[in-house]
Amino acid sequence: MLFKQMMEYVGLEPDRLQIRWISGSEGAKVGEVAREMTERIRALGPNMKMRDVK
Amino acid sequence: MKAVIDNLRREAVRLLANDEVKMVIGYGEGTDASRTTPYFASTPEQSAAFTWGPLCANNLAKHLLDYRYEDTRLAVVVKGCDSRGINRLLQDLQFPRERLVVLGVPCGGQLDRNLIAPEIPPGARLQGIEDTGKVYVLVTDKGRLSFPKDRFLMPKCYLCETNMPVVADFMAGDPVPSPAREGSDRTAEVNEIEALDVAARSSFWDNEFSRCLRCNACRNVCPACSCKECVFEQAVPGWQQSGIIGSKANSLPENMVFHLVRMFHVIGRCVDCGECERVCPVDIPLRLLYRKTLKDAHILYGAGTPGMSTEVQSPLSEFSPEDPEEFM
Amino acid sequence: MITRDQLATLLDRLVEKNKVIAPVSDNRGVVRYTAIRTAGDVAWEFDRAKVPPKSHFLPQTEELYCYDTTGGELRIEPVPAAGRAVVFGVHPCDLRAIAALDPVFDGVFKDVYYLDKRERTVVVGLACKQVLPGCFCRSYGIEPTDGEGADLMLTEVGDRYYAEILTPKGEALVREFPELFSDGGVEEGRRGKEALSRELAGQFQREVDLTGVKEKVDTMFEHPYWQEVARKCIGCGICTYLCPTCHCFDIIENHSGHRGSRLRCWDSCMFTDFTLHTSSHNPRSTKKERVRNRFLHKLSYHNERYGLAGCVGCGRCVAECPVNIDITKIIADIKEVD
Amino acid sequence: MGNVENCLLPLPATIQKIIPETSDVNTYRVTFDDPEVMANWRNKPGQLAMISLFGAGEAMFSISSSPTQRDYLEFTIRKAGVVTKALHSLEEGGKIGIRGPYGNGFPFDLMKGRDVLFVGGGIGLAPLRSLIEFMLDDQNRADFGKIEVLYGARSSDDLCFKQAVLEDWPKRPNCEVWTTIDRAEDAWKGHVGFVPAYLEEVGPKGEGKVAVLCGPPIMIKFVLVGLEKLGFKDEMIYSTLELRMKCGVGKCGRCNIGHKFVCLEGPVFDLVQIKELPPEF
Repeated sequence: MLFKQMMEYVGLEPDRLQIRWISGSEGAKVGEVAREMTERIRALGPNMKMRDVK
Repeated sequence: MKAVIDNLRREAVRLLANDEVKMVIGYGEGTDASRTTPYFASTPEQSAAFTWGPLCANNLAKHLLDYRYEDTRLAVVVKGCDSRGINRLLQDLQFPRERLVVLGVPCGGQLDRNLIAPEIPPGARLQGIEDTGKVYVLVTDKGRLSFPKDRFLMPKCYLCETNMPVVADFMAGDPVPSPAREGSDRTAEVNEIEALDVAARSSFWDNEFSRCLRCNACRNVCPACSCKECVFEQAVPGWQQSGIIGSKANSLPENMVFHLVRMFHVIGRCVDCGECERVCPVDIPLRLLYRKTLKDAHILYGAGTPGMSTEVQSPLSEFSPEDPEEFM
Repeated sequence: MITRDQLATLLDRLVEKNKVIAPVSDNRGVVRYTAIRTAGDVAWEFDRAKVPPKSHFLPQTEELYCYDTTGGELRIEPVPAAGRAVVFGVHPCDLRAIAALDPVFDGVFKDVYYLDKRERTVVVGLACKQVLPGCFCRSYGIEPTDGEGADLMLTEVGDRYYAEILTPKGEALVREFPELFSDGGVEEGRRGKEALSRELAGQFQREVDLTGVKEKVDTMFEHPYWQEVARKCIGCGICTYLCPTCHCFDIIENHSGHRGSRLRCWDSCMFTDFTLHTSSHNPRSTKKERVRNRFLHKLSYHNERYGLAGCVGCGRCVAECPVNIDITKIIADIKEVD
Repeated sequence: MGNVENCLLPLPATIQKIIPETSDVNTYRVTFDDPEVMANWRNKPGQLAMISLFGAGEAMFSISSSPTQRDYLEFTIRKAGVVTKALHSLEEGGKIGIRGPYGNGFPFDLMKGRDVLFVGGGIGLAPLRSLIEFMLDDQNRADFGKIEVLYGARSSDDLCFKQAVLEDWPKRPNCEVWTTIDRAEDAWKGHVGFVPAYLEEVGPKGEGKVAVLCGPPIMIKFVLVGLEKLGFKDEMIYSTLELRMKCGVGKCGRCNIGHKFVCLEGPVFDLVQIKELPPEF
C-alpha cells in the first residue's frame, strides 16, 4: 500500500501495482487473478511515463 | 558555543588518552567560512581541532559504516536529527552498541549554506561563532556577520523534531531551545503535492527527476542506506541483463526508478535528517519524497519518525493483523 | 562588437540551422548547458553552470550504435553523426577543460563520437564577470577573460560585447551574420576587456602554488595522507560528474528482444564497482585507492600523458563536495606533508 | 587492423568452431563476416580484442591463436560473468562482435635469437599460446632458440590446450614441455605439484634467457622469486596484467595503473616496468 501511494505521488497510476495473497493450493486463483490484472492493465494502456524517450 | 566545543575536545582527549576509543568522529574547520568538514581524531593531540556550531550540517552517523567490520571502538558527534540515524544503525545491527560512544551536542539549528555563503565577504576567515539566542554571529577577520535564526536556518530545522540527541553517552552542553517554528506541520509540503492533480504531480516530479545526475550522493550520504552492496550496483543483477533499469544510463524513467526504489527501500529507516537534499548538486527536493513515506507510514501503521528509540520496530518489519491491506 | 540584442538575434538565427547549447536556468535556478529554442531561454546572468559544457561533447548518456539479431543474423548500425552545433557562453576554465579532453579522445584510436561533435561545433566563449569564492583558475594560468580554446570569444563591455575571432570556425560564424557585428568601438572594447581582466585578477580568494606539486605527489603513492582524505569521502560521483575534465565512462547494454543498442554513460572512479573484476578482485577496492587515484589523475597522470593540467580550477568540486574535500587544500597539504 | 573509422564499433563475426578445453573453458574459433576484414586483420601475439555479445555486453580477451594463422582468430574463455555466460550459451554459427586488436602484445623482436621459457597457470596459457605457436611456426622458428614451456593447472581437467601441451609441442624440435597439476589423480601419470615448486625442481638456467609468464597472481608472485634464483634478469621477464576494461582504447579511464593504461601500454610489461608501476593491480 505504501508503494502504491508512492507511485501515485510521483504521478503513476497506482492500479499498475497489484498484490494478491495466493496460497500454494489455490492454483485456479492464480489464473483468475492474472486474467483480472491483465484486463485492468489493458484498460490503463501502455505506461508512457516509463518509456524511454530516445 | 565555546563551552560546548571545549567540553567536546576534553571528552575526545579523555576517550583517546584512556584508549577507550580508537577514533573520534566530529567536525573540523572547513575550507571556507560557511562550512565545516568531517574530522577524524586518533590521538589526543588531534582532538584540539574539533569544532562545533551552526555550520555542522553533516550527519556523521554514516561514517560509522566504514568501520562496521572492524573491532575498534569509536566515538561520534551527533546532533538531534543525526542521533535518530544512530538508533537506526543500532537497530539494523549495522554497528554494535558496545563499540560506540555517542557524543551528543545540543543544536539550536543549522545555518543554510546556500543562504549564508553569498553574505560572507570573499576570503573571510572564520574566527568564532556566537549564539545570541535569536541570531548566530559569525566572527570573521572581515567583520561580524549576523544571521537571524528565523531566516537563515536550513528548512529542515524549522520542522525540527528533536534538537537534542535521542541517544547519547555524553552530552557536551545543556539543552538549547528547538529551532522548530511553532505550529509547523511536517506534512504541509507533502500535502501540497498530494493536492495537485495527477498530471501536475507527474510533471512536477518529471521536471525534478530529469535533472538528476545519478551521482549517488543522496544514497551515499544516507544513514538509512547501509547495504554493503547496493541493489543498483550488484555485480550481476538478473534484471539488468534484459534491460537498462537500474543501469548508469541517465534518462527520466531510469532516474525515476532509481528514486522510487530508494524511496521504498528507506521506509522505516529514513530518519528525516535531510542529508540527501543538502548534498544533491542539482537541488532535487528529495525530502519531499521521503517525507511522503513518513506521512503514509504514520497514517497506515501509526509509525513515528524512525530512530526516535531503539524499541519501536519499523512498520515494514513487523506484522499486525490490524495492518491495512487490500491484497488478501 | 555586438550588442546584447544583436547577440540574442544571432542565437535565434543560429537555432534555425544548428543545435544551440547555452546555459539555461531551470525552475530551481540550476544552470546547465542545454539546447535552447530561442535566445530567451538563455540565463544571461549566470555565474558558473552547475554542470560543465563537456556534457555536449561527452553526453551523460549517448547511443553509440544499434544492433539487431533477428533470425540469428547480426546487423550493426552506428548512430548517424551529430549535426552542426554551437555551444554558447563557455567560460575560460571550461574552454581550457575542453582542450584538456581533446587529446583523450584523439590519438591513435580516434573517438569519432566526441571528435565529430568537436569538429561540427562552434564554441563561443564568454569572459567571466565575477570571480566566485571557489574559483582558482588563475593558479592554472587561466585568466577569467582568456579566450584560448574558443572559436569566438565574447567579453561584456558596458552594454555591448567585445568579440574576438580566434579560429576559422569563429570567422565563418561572424561572416555568416556580418550585419550583426560592427567594427565601431573595437578599441574601446579591447580596453574594456583589459580593464575587466585586471579587475578580476584582484578578486581571487583561492590560490594554489602548483610548483613542485606533481613531482611531490608522484612520490606519495604510499603516503598515509590519502587515508586521511578518504575517511571523509562518501564515494559519491559529484566531483567527477561536475568536473569539466573528468571523462570516465561505461558502455552498457540497452536491449529488448532481438534489438538493442549500446550506450555510453558517464561513470566515476569514485564508485565501488568501477574497477571491479568479474573474479571479484578489485585493484582499487577501498576509498583510499579511489580518492588517491582521482587526485593523482588530476595532479599528475593527466599531465604525464597529455602534457596538460587535469584540473582547470573551475571550483565546482570545491563548491559541491558534501564533505568539503577541497582540492586547493589537498594541493596545499601535499606540499606540507613529509 | 580492425575498424579504423570508429574504434568503438564492433564488427560482426561468426563462431566457426567451439573446442572444449575444460569443464568451464572453451576455445572459440571465429571469423569476421566480411572476408575483407578477415584478410586485413593483423595482430601481434599477446594482443587483446573486445568481444561483444549482443544482449549481454562486451569484455576484453587475449587472442589465443597465433597471428600466423590468418584464416581465423581464437579466444580461450572461461565461463565467469554475464558476457562469458552468454558466449558459452552460443553454439557454432552463433554471432558475436569483435573490435581490436588492442594492447602492445609481446615484444617478440627482443626475444629473437634467445631461448624462451614460458610459465603458465590454468587459463593463463591462452595468451602465451599465441606466442608459442607463433614462435613454433615454420616461418619464425629459426629466429628463436630453445622453447621451454612449464604449465600447470589445478587438475588434469583444468589443463587447456591438452593436445598441444601433451602431444604436439613436446614433439617439436628444440622444444621442451613440463606439465604439472596441483593435486594427485589416479589417471594422471605426470608431475604433481605447484608451478613455482616445479620450476625450482626443473631448474632451467636463466642466463641470457627470456621468461614469459601468465597465470593467477599468486603463481606469478612465487614464480618471480624462482626466476630470480635461476638467474633471469628483470628486463628479460615478461608478464601480462589484467584490469577491467570498457573501451580498450585508453579513454574510459578504468584500466590505469598510475598514468599507464593497460589497454594501450599493456597488457604485457617487463618486470622492470612492473616494479616501477604503483602497486595497484
